[in-house]
Amino acid sequence: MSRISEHPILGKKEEGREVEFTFDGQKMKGFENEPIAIALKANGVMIHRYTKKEHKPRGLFCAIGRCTDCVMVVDGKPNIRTCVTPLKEGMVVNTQDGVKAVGM
Amino acid sequence: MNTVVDRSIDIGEFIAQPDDDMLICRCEEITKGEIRKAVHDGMWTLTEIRRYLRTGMGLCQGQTCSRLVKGIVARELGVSPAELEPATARSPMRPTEMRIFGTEEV
Amino acid sequence: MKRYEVIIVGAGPAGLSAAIEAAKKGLKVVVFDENDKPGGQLFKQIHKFFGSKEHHAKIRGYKIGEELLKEAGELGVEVVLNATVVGLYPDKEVNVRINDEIHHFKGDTVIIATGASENMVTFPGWTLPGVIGAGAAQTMMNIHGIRPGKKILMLGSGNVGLVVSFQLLQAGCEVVAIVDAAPRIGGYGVHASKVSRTGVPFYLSHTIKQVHGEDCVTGVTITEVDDHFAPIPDTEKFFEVDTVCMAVGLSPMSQLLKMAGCVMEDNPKRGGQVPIVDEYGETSVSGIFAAGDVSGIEEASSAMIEGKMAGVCVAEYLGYIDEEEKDSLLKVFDADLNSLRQGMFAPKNRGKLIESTEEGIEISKNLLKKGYVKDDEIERFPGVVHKSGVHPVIECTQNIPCNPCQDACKKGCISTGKNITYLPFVKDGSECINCGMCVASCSGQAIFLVNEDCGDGSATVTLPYEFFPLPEVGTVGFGLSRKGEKLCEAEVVSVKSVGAFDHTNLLTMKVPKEYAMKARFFKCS
Amino acid sequence: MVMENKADVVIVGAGIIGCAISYYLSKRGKSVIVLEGSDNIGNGGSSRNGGGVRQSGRDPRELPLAMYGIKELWPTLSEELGVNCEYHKEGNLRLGKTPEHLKILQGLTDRAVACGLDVRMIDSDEVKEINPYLSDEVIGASWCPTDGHANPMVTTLAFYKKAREMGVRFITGEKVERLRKVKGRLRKVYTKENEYEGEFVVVAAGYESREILGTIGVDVPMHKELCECLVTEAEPHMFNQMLGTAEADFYGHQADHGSFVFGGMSGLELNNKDCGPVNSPSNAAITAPCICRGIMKYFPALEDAKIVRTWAGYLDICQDGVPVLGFVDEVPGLVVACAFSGHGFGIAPAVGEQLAMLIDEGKTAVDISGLRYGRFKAKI
Repeated sequence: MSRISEHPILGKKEEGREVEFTFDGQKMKGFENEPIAIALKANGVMIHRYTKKEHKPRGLFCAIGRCTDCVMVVDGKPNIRTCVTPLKEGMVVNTQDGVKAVGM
Repeated sequence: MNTVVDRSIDIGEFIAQPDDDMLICRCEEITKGEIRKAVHDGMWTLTEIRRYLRTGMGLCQGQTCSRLVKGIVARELGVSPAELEPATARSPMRPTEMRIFGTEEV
Repeated sequence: MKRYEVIIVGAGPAGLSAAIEAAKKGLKVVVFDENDKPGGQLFKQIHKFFGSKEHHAKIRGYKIGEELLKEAGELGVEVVLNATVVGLYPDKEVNVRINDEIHHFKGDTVIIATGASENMVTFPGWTLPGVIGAGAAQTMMNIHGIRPGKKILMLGSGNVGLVVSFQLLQAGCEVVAIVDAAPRIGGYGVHASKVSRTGVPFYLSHTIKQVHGEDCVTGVTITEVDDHFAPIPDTEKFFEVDTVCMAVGLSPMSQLLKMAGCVMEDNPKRGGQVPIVDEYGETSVSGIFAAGDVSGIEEASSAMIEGKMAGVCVAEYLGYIDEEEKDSLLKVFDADLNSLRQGMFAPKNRGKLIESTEEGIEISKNLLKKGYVKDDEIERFPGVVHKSGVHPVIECTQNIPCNPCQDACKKGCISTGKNITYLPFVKDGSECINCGMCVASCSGQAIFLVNEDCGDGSATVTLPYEFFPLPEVGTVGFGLSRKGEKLCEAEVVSVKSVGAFDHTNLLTMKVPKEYAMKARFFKCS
Repeated sequence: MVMENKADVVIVGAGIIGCAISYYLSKRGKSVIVLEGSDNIGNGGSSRNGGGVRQSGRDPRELPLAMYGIKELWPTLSEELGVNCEYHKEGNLRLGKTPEHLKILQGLTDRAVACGLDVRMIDSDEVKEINPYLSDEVIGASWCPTDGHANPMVTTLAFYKKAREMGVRFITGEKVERLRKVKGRLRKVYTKENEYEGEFVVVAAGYESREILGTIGVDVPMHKELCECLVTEAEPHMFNQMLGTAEADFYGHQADHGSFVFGGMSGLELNNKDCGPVNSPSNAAITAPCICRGIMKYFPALEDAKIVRTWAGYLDICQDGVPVLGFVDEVPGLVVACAFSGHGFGIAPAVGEQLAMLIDEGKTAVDISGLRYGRFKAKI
């Protein structure tokens, strides 16, 4: 488990409500309003997308919405910066392939 | 800057390097070799490189690669990176949906 | 169109400080920030800051952020979050995305305090998932409470690389190595030492040859480089890691200023593209100011002072204070800023090899190369003294502008002398009462309380300990050297955690007396 | 080494027009020097336009050039220059939503047909067949199947690259201050530090041509207007047509890259505040949002497309809306190519090729007589 249950300086983190979302059709759990990328990380997901030209895997890189490497298809919309987009109940998150969802 | 630059000055031949396949612009997937080659095609400014190859024109608008591209172009031209004028900054500073960009509160 | 007297872009240390100062003078202030939380990078800074009282020394970054926010709120500053400034147009028109709309605002003045973005370097495999920026690591663990990885290699030995490495350890990650192509450690020696003593090795004059993995990082190979940064054959070392973290410097995020038509320059000393500003931050466009990292990479502490300066200038620009008042305020801020810009890490010394301290003591070469001061080198520094009974041993060996230790000791045992950058020393004839305040207040975690001879063949060493789990009294483990190597058996004899220590626990271990001046960390067996 | 500052032809301006002329001249064996005032090749309208390669909607005086270019030059241009210019000849739709719109479109269509262009009015069903992503509110369009688009930045730089390879000397940061006649013929071009000499001097410097030509007593009646463009993130491929509307709300296309490039104006341009230098004007805060609204009226499907960049550029608008091209009788040696009025990109290869021919042979294959300098007269 990669979540830090208790931190020596920051103590225990106040988490939001636990919500369910799907990643590539698979049900996963995360905390409401945390970035989608963090919920994915907690579930062990590393690959967010494959690039258009070279079809190479990419994941979280800057984590603050600047580099746009972590974009995915969220609720059908491509190029969503998952590191700054809050997770909501029932969200449908898909690995992005080029500019579409994988398999689309 | 406006300094007089004769684009026919000899900057030497393009010589392949072992790391030419290194990806530099992560968004548009442009390699070091493509950037170096573009310099030999006559693209001597960062603006020309960007228009010719699309480096820094992807989703992140050059946040990650502009400094790297600058270094490569400067080395190829034999000048200091500080001499190269960076490409213009353009709004919007973050990708913005058309629906939102078109909804104004003046 | 809605108009503000001052629009501030960025609610980090510079922006908030500017807002506070301007609001104090009666201006109507708005601060826009694209993030959902204010404070910029301050909330990721969980270490104690350097400096003196005026610079919020020995306070952790995130607490400074909380203080600034509280003060701004009390003064009626409007902080608008999730507000992305998409453009700065002619006539100081600011377009801001708020929710699903673009709002147009005009500012009589505008202060740009957008901070910096991280630099990156390339190596084969640098685009693989698992290669991340140091800022990303901080965001993940200190904001979102998640570990960036299990086993991590850090590239970069500047303060960011060192501080983030320590934070990774605090978050429960393993840091397998800190690597830097430079021949010397770039950050403060004390930051390096606190990482080193936990056992993290430093590889200076090394670079990443390749990051391995198909879908994500599975390992990394580093190689030694020569004076021209060319790889030396047959010096490769492999580490099995799942994460590679890059901390290779910052660049000013100055795009808005460029868009607004401010005259810019490429200034390597300031970290890249910066606006040309006067000494108080006004750009070439009248009424547009820049403060903090956006006008030159420095520390959060200096960003806060630059912010205050811009706030005062804006107040004068709009007639809320007269020039005389402005000048007298700026004089104070100038002095604060100058005291921060002293010492061997001052901006003016960037890139210089400094071989001896201001006191004329030779700097530890091992510290610069390996991250720790060797046993035979430590004795030459003024804070390292031998006395009977418990006494402080101050392993502060570089001139940095910092003095909380001298304020911490109620008995007046410690002094930095007349200059804030001088190395602290233990005053003759002073009496240590073993209260531990000096240990907890040292932002560099460089002070230890040592009883070199307890009379039974043992010694005790009290050290700052900011990790979980906190060992209990009676735990037997090992005393580690400054390099992080097992030296001897050690037993925890006391663990103190009081509010005044602010999460810096004081762990006292008992070691054989020959290790009193050698054992500097405790590790459970 | 002191370079000889003499050539057969000196061209002022390294936009797509200057670059194209230099390439075709060099193909004809002429030596050429191109002087560019800014630091970048193609820094004006050449890299700021929407990329249309159109014949429809053109004035009859410039239509022959447009048709010639599309027939003879564009299809093989990428191959010829060795760079993919992303040319697509898959039609231009000019859209209408109201009967008034259709009236405007019908007028344009009638005029083009009279000049021999294959363009016709189509109904909403046919529009949907060509481009299924358009709003249901579109009731008709004019359709010119041989129109298209290309990448203006790359095309400009491709002409430059090829011309440079062939020996054309390009000098950037070399702002021309003055032209001078020597012994009855325009020969000399002065910059701040240097002078250049040619048998012919071509002025192709966009709006700045006016000031430069003024130094030799030639005045082209034109003004500048700020036009803006925006580009979205890459999207899945949708269509290859060039698009416009009867009311000129926007124009644009989807590039090979996947991004949409659209241009337009706010309507306040004529009297808007000066947005700064010709080579790097700033955007007006209200224009790009206005273009977005224009697009969404016709393309609701694009409302979630994210805009990554906007930019502005000046159009060099001629009094009568068509360029000034060719010799100026009263100043032997002078060739003018300016005042393209916002539609120079599509005809650039044809202009380059024909002006090179004019300089070399004294005549053109395509009739450009309606575009000559001497055409401007008072209204009564």
